[in-house]
Amino acid sequence: MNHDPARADAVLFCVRGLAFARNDEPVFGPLDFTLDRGETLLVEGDNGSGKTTLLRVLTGTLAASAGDIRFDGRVATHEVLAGRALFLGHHPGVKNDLSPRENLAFLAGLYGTHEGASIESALREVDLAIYADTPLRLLSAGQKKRAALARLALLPGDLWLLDEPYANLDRHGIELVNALVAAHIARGGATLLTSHGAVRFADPDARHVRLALSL
Amino acid sequence: MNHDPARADAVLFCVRGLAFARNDEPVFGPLDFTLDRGETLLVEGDNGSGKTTLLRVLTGTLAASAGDIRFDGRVATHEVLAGRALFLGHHPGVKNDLSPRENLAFLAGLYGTHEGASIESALREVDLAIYADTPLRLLSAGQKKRAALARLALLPGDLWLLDEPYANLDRHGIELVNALVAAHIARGGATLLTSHGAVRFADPDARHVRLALSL
Amino acid sequence: MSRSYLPHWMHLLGSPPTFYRFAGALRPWLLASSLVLAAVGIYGGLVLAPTDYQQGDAYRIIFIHVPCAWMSLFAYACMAVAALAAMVWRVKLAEVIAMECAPVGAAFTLVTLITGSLWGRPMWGTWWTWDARLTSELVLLFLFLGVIGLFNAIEDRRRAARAASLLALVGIVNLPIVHYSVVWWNTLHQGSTVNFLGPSKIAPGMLWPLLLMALATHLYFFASVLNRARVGLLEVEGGKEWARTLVMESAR
Amino acid sequence: MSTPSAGAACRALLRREFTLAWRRRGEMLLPLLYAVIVTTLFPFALGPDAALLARISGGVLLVTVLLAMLPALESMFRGDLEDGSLEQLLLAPQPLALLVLVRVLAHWATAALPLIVVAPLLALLLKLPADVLPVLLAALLLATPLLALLGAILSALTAGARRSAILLALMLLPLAVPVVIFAAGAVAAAQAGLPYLAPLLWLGAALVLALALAPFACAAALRIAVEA
Amino acid sequence: MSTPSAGAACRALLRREFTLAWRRRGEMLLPLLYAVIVTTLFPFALGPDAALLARISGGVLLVTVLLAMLPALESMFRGDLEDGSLEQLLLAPQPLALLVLVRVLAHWATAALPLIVVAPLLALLLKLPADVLPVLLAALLLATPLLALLGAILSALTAGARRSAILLALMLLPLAVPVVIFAAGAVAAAQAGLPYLAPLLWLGAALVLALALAPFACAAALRIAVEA
Ligand code: HEM
Ligand SMILES: Nc1ncnc2c1ncn2[C@@H]1O[C@H](COP(=O)(O)OP(=O)(O)OP(=O)(O)O)[C@@H](O)[C@H]1O
Ligand SMILES: Nc1ncnc2c1ncn2[C@@H]1O[C@H](COP(=O)(O)OP(=O)(O)OP(=O)(O)O)[C@@H](O)[C@H]1O
Ligand SMILES: [Mg+2]
Ligand SMILES: [Mg+2]
Repeated sequence: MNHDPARADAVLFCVRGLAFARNDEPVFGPLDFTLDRGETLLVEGDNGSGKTTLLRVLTGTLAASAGDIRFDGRVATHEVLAGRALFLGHHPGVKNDLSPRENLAFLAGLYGTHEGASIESALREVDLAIYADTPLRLLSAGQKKRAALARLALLPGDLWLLDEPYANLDRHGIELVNALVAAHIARGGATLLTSHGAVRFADPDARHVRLALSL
Repeated sequence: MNHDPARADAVLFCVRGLAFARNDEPVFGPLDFTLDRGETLLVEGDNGSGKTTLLRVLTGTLAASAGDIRFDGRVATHEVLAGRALFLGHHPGVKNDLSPRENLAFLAGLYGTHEGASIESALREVDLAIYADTPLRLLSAGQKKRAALARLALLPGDLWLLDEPYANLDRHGIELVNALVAAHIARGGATLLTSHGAVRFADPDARHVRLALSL
Repeated sequence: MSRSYLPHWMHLLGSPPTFYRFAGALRPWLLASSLVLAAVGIYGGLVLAPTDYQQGDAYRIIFIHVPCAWMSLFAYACMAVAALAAMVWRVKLAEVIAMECAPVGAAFTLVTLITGSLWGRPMWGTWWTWDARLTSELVLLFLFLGVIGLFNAIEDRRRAARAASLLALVGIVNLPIVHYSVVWWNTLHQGSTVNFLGPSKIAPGMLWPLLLMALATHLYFFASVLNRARVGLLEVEGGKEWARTLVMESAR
Repeated sequence: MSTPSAGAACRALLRREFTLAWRRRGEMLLPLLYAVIVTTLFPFALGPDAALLARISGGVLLVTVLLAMLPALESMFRGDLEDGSLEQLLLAPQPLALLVLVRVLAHWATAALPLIVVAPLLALLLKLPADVLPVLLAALLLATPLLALLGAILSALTAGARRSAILLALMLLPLAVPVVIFAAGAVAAAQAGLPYLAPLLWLGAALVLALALAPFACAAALRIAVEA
Repeated sequence: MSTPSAGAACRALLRREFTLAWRRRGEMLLPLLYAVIVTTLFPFALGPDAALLARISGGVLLVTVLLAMLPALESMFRGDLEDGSLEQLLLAPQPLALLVLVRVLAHWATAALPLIVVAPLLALLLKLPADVLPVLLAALLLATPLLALLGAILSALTAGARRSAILLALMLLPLAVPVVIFAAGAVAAAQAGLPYLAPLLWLGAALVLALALAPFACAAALRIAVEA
């Protein structure tokens, strides 16, 4: 975790002494890391080590118990993050009664789309074109996951926060995630993703944060 | 898939010309395989290739459109399978409002326990001892998965049908599943498990069934 | 899939292509004869039959009401039998027939309710009361509708058919209630007047047209169910080659 | 590795159902509060006319209690279907019909019994004549499990279906009507000082029939439902 | 990559809500059938006395319609919370309060409006005097959105916590009572030929207040709920 206060305001995302405790028992210890445009940060940790919790703190749905989070040099409040951070959690945030297309249309309506991207293209990128209009409840586990991932190919947002994007995906699916991340980085975005390292992550020069089980 | 009619009645589990179609469109083609005590069968296939569907046909929750399934030489009806087959699906079949211990106690009440196994030991085997009494909804994704897996260490049953036992698990978790399967095999049980091959499966001499995407 | 328990003739008829041809051959005869009988019955009922000494001509609605009422029960019984076969042997044909009985039966039930309340206005001075016979008949209608609704609410045709069949079987309980309601409870609705074993409490001049109409409705019921079943079979068996060849022929 | 006796399995199931009900006592108490709300609101809605109130109280109470049951009925098996625990039940070594019966009775005990327990209180609120109360309770004790059993079949049938809720209501309406007619008939008769046994006996007969047949229908319906 | 206008976002949200409601028209129609069942059952429960029926019909109708809304209210945000789409709403670039308001109105349109549409039919079943109908409709048009907004706050508050339903019901009870009293008051007054405007105006004032404040309270409550 190369942490350098000088460029703290310059970097896109900067976390200092971040810690979270659930009724006084620490879930993850004080963390310091920066994440700049074009960078990827891989958060690794065993089951229960606090990856999901960390991401929820970063998105502001959980209040940190110590430390501060800065986005573009400003304290990362809801207003600052709104529309610029893209979150994909264990709970995919898609409706089982809607088709992939309808789900994407809704998200696009809220967040907008980045230039050159369309719902069709996004669905094609995740190989769901043929299932574009099938309600998610009729899709297989991996197809559901792809439907959730499709938003990455459609919505704008500088900072991606992905919680176990690889779960339930087959080999193609995993390469697909890596390709999406690579494209995002190339566009000058930043990505933070979690994994418990059972699946090897492509990007060689990605930096790592390891969370230890704090029992 | 070495299919040998001669020993069809001898083997524990024998599948002949098994096929499933939804409204006349095939999901997986005619399959033949046998699975005997002490054997493991790994069903590999991409997302949407029909692994989950196959398992649900084998458990009898879906009616096959062709072919027959024999268990101990008898047609595998509900009555024949009841209590002898153990199924673990995408939907873990545990209640989020109950603790791991309560969930296990319920399953043990229905299925019984195999000799020498106790709820405590099962929870210890999946490293959930400290979370034995926390409602599942407060556990992490991987911990939930372990709570579901714990039944494998507790309940009797000759035939295990596991749908993606590795999803959401960290390295230890994966080794843990492999250990459980190994023990089951050693006890003279049979295991059929699915995976889309992103995670490598331990047992070297396991046979494979590959499902192709039938579009 | 244990078809083996089936008697031989059921096997024969059970095979869709055979049934398709059989039904196609039988249907026109049934339809024609039912129309002829109905014509005679109507004539006998509305013209020849004597005027009722207390009801005047209002009673003549009996020639529609009663046959339809009987049919509503008969249709449900047929549906239930087919449903049983569908549940036990998983015979595709039985599933189709059970499902096709429902709309026809619902129609008869509806006519019964309508003619009944039309008749009730002059007789009882009200269109509707919650008398046991009327209520149970209404329940019968809801059961038919439930079967139809359930069948259409489930994507997979065969699963839908079996779910709906099960509902049909559950609903059998209502049949004796409809029939014996007049016996078990003191209802506004009159008790059984036509009696096939003993002498009927009805003028012979009224009886024979009534029976003709009853016969006609039965024949019509079979005709329309057979026809609907053929269409239904084509939908279920659309994939099979006999259906495709058949469509080819009809195209040529 | 002997499979547990049917009795043991039923106990395990009951324990699970009651623990769950306790964890979710919120949902469990909802019908209760619902009934309380209705009965407290009625006097307001009708204006304070004691005679009128007393006259309609019996009917109002029955309708309220029976209707307070409906929402819970509708989703009886939804949860078990969605989280996969239904499949675990189907694969269990015990006869499914038995397990289903236990399940339904547990549902009745958690969803309907509380209603019956507070019924006297509600009766008080609605100024129901005291001597009618026993008849009312008897009617409820017969009518509620009957509805629960019928509702179980229907909700099992519609569990996998698309427009499940509307279908359920469509089918439950005609079934609820006779039940209410008999129950209300008994109460009304008692309130008018007439013999009220006959309708209660009819309800009892129907209940016995349902207890004997419903579990099997329900089990069959569930096997179909999991195919979804 | 310009973020969409608030209007566009609201349209997207509305479209989603209505599509979902349509996909689940079952659940959407449940309160409807529910109300229909109640009103059809009442005549049996009370016996066929037209005068009596007409007298209580106004109150019965209001109570029925307002209570038919409760079950749906209770789970207003549950789904969004459990499948994670609530987090997507929170992170959206538009003001949360606005989105929440739209969400609640959509809920009203799908859960309450149908009830109001069938109200005249129900009024017919219950033999409500024709000249009272307009007042009844006005009362419903004011009372239902009011209840929806109040319910939204409470269901947001309790969405995260367990025991949600009971808390909600407990808090909704005191809030629902005055609403029903005013509405029923207006109808009763109209039925008695007295001036009925005042209670309606009170309802209207309360509604305006709720429209202005509830969304913010609701948004705050939701931010708390996701922390659970
Ligand atoms: C909506 C009102 C009515 C309904 C739903 C209704 C229903 C039925 C049904 C279901 C049956 C067949 C019973 C059986 O075969 O077991 C029947 C038979 C009959 N109904 Fe009605 N009915 C209605 C009104 C009336 C009225 C107003 C009359 C004339 C007073 C009437 C006269 C008869 C007669 C004479 C029979 C034949 C009885 C027998 O011989 O079995 N019905 N009705
Ligand atoms: N809502 C909650 N309430 C209380 N404790 C919780 C809650 N959610 C998670 N925990 C606990 O906090 C710890 C961290 O959970 P978290 O979900 O962040 O782990 P994780 O790294 O995401 O694990 P996994 O790899 O299994 O997803 C775990 O021990 C878990 O039991
Ligand atoms: N209930 C259903 N109704 C209709 N189609 C379905 C249903 N469930 C699955 N399918 C389709 O059947 C195919 C096989 O699904 P299945 O879940 O068996 O795949 P899978 O191999 O388990 O995939 P995954 O690895 O993602 O779990 C998929 O194309 C899916 O869209
Ligand atoms: Mg996690
Ligand atoms: Mg799968």
